[in-house]
Amino acid sequence: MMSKIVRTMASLLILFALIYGLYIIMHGHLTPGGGFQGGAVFASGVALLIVAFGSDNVHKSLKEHHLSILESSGALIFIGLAFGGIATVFFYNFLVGSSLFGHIPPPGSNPGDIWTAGVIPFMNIAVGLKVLAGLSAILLVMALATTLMEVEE
Amino acid sequence: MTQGIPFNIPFLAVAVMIGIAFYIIISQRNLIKLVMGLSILASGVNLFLITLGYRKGGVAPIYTHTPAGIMVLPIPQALTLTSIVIAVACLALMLSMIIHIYRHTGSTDSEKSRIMKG
Amino acid sequence: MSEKARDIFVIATLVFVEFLVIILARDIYLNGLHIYTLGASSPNLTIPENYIVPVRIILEVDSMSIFMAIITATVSLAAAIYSLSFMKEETGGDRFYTLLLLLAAGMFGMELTGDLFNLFVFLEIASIAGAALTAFRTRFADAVEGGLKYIVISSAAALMVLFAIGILYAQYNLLNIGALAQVIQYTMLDKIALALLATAFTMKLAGVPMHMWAPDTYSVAPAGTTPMIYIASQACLYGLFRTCFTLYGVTLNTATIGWIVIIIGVLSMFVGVTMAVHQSDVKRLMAYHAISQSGYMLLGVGVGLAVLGNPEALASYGREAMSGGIFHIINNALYKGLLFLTAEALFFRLGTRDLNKMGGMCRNMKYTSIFFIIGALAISGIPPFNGFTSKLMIYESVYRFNPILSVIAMLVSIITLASFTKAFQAAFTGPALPQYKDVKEVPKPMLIGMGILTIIIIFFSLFPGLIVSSIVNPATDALINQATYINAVMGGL
Amino acid sequence: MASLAFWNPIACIIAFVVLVAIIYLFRSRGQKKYKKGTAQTQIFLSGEKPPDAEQRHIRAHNIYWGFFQALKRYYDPTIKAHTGIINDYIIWFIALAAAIAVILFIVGLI
Repeated sequence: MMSKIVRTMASLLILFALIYGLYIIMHGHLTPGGGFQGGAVFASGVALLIVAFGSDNVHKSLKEHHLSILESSGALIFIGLAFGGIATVFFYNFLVGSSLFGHIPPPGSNPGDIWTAGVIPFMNIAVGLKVLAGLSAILLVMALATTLMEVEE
Repeated sequence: MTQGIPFNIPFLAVAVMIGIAFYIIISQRNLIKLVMGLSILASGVNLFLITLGYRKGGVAPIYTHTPAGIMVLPIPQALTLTSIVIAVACLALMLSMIIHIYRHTGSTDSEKSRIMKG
Repeated sequence: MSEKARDIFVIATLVFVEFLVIILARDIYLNGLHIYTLGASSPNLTIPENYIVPVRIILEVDSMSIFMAIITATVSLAAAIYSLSFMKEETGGDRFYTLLLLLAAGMFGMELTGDLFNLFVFLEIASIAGAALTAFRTRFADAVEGGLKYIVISSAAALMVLFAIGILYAQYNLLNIGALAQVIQYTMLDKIALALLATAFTMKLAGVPMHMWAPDTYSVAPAGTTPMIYIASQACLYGLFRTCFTLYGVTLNTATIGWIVIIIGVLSMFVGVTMAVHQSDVKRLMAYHAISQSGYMLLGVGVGLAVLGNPEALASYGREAMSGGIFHIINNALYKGLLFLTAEALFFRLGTRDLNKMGGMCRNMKYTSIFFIIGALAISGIPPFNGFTSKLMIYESVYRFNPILSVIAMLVSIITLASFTKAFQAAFTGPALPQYKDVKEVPKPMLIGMGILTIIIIFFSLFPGLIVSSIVNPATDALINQATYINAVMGGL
Repeated sequence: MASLAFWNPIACIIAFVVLVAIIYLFRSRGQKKYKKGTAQTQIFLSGEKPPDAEQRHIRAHNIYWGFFQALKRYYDPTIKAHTGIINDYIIWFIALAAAIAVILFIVGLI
């Protein structure tokens, strides 16, 4: 655990880091970014927490098996969406034209309508879930493993 | 913005990075440094791919309020992103294995921690 | 309960995959190669408007790809069945089976894709899954060391593959193998890319002098997964052939690269087998044999590659040499997988891999010793087993190319027999040792896993002509006929 | 394939059957009075007590000793090259990649 200044700043900044990560995931089909980048930003927020508060304290509220469930559900949603279009072809964008994210924008420059791109926003969310859970779990487990080693010695 | 920079500078940087990476991998017996070398190697290759994606006068393919002009095909960027993801996975796996090796043998030296040979 | 459901799920998945592969294979042998475009309703949409290259991910399956996929599916199924009883004594079975299926997925992806970058991605998936499986028993220090060696060489090799792909993309703005093969020029940069691709794939398939990781990795991987990791390296052999034959084809100087492949093959055969005789660890011995047998494949296909630009020589002996090399892949996958499984059965019951500490196991493990004898006879090229048929094809055709190479190949076969005599004598024969009095035969799932491979070996031994004409020769022709592969994806462009 | 034209599965099966018949012939001529666990199964060594099983078994490292001794000049450097150090594996990789690139380049010049 680090000093009080670091902890206060971290607890303020964590909000922005997590919200920014979620924003990047949600707007992946409009702006640069997407599931992986947003998930990585989210996981960097978790890294900030681990650095500021120590892995033991973070581990009290963030357990690996919860993250593991989140990660698996992300993978399942992704593969399920890919199989959703199997009637035409694997990975087919079957939501185009429907009322759910199915709006087709005119070609060229446009103001960025979020109701577009069919299954791609859902795939971004699935990838984002998987990446944020996976990277956070890696960071947490590695931090825990190194502290355990210090205790053993 | 990039007009003043000769086009070959990034490729030189790629060559230097890959050279440094291989030098580290060959000469450093510390396993953590070895993994650092592999990480630099991955960065060098990623820089190479990203440099290939640059087209003079091209416009980034973002449709939100995009300026007029020819858009570039974002394949190299997609490749780089995939390669970064894979590099992260490899890095995590290698580091966790090194933690286990250190626990078993008490050393992170590739020569001292070696059990199998011949 | 949940563990039983998981086991059934894994086996059912692999059986289903085997079934799908066989249906696909039948279709390909009847109707020619298949193209599957991900995410587009029609394969023509691979090429966007006003743009002349295919940008989507395309799966392109020809006879060679499906040949490798049949091997992968069969060996994965046997390995998973074998692993069932092994996993009863380990924890973390969920992760083990996830990694096993991931490794199978990586291999299938490498073999079925028609896109260079996709090949890289699946290569890395297979490497990561393989390394994690190798280091699965983290309580052993050597297992973690083997896993680390595997992932380090894999990621170095894979990054060089990516670098080569980048070089090719820089020149032609293409990633599709068929589209690249149409325009490739064999410039200076292409030569560098070829050198990097060939070396990286050779490293992954454990060709001498880059074979040293193989014994370290194969000898420590847990039961059942050793054959799978070995098949992953055979998938890299497929990558090498695909690069040389389909991507570059006759544009490259086939005699030069063919001779390089032949020299690596002969070195692999000789160094692998001579090191194998010297080993006292039973799995290391078999790992060195795996290197040695890869040399036969490289030799056979290398001869075909060396005479690719010469249609007369190709028709008279080059094609048969290639068929021998490719037939050897499937034969070797079967008997090598069987031998790895028997070695792991010894380790499972005795708790040691050291041949110096074994003895008299014929008395305790009857079926395992029968399986071992069959595998050893097959790998040594004793007629009528399937190793003999493919080796005979290689000897005959290579003799007409260069007699010395053929003589070396026969010599290596003799030393192989010698080293398996040593292993059999040390582990299975001899008096009953008092410390192994209570050793029992391995459990049923392990025997079933070994039995599947044995039955296929005996089938292959009885009907080699049928196998060669039905699945090996189409694979050889698919490698030789580059134009078919290109036309399938590029159409009339 | 020309080399496999002579191959006949029936011949293999017949050979196997003949082999089994010969083995059966040998076995049928054996001692009928054999019983397990009696003195018949003990090792007879001129009336002396035979050595332990541990001593009787020829271990793996004793096999082909002369072969390794004769080829010492080949085996010593080869085993020495298998260092087991991960850095050396990458050195071989880079060396071979460079060698192949140089060979391809030189052949291209000729």
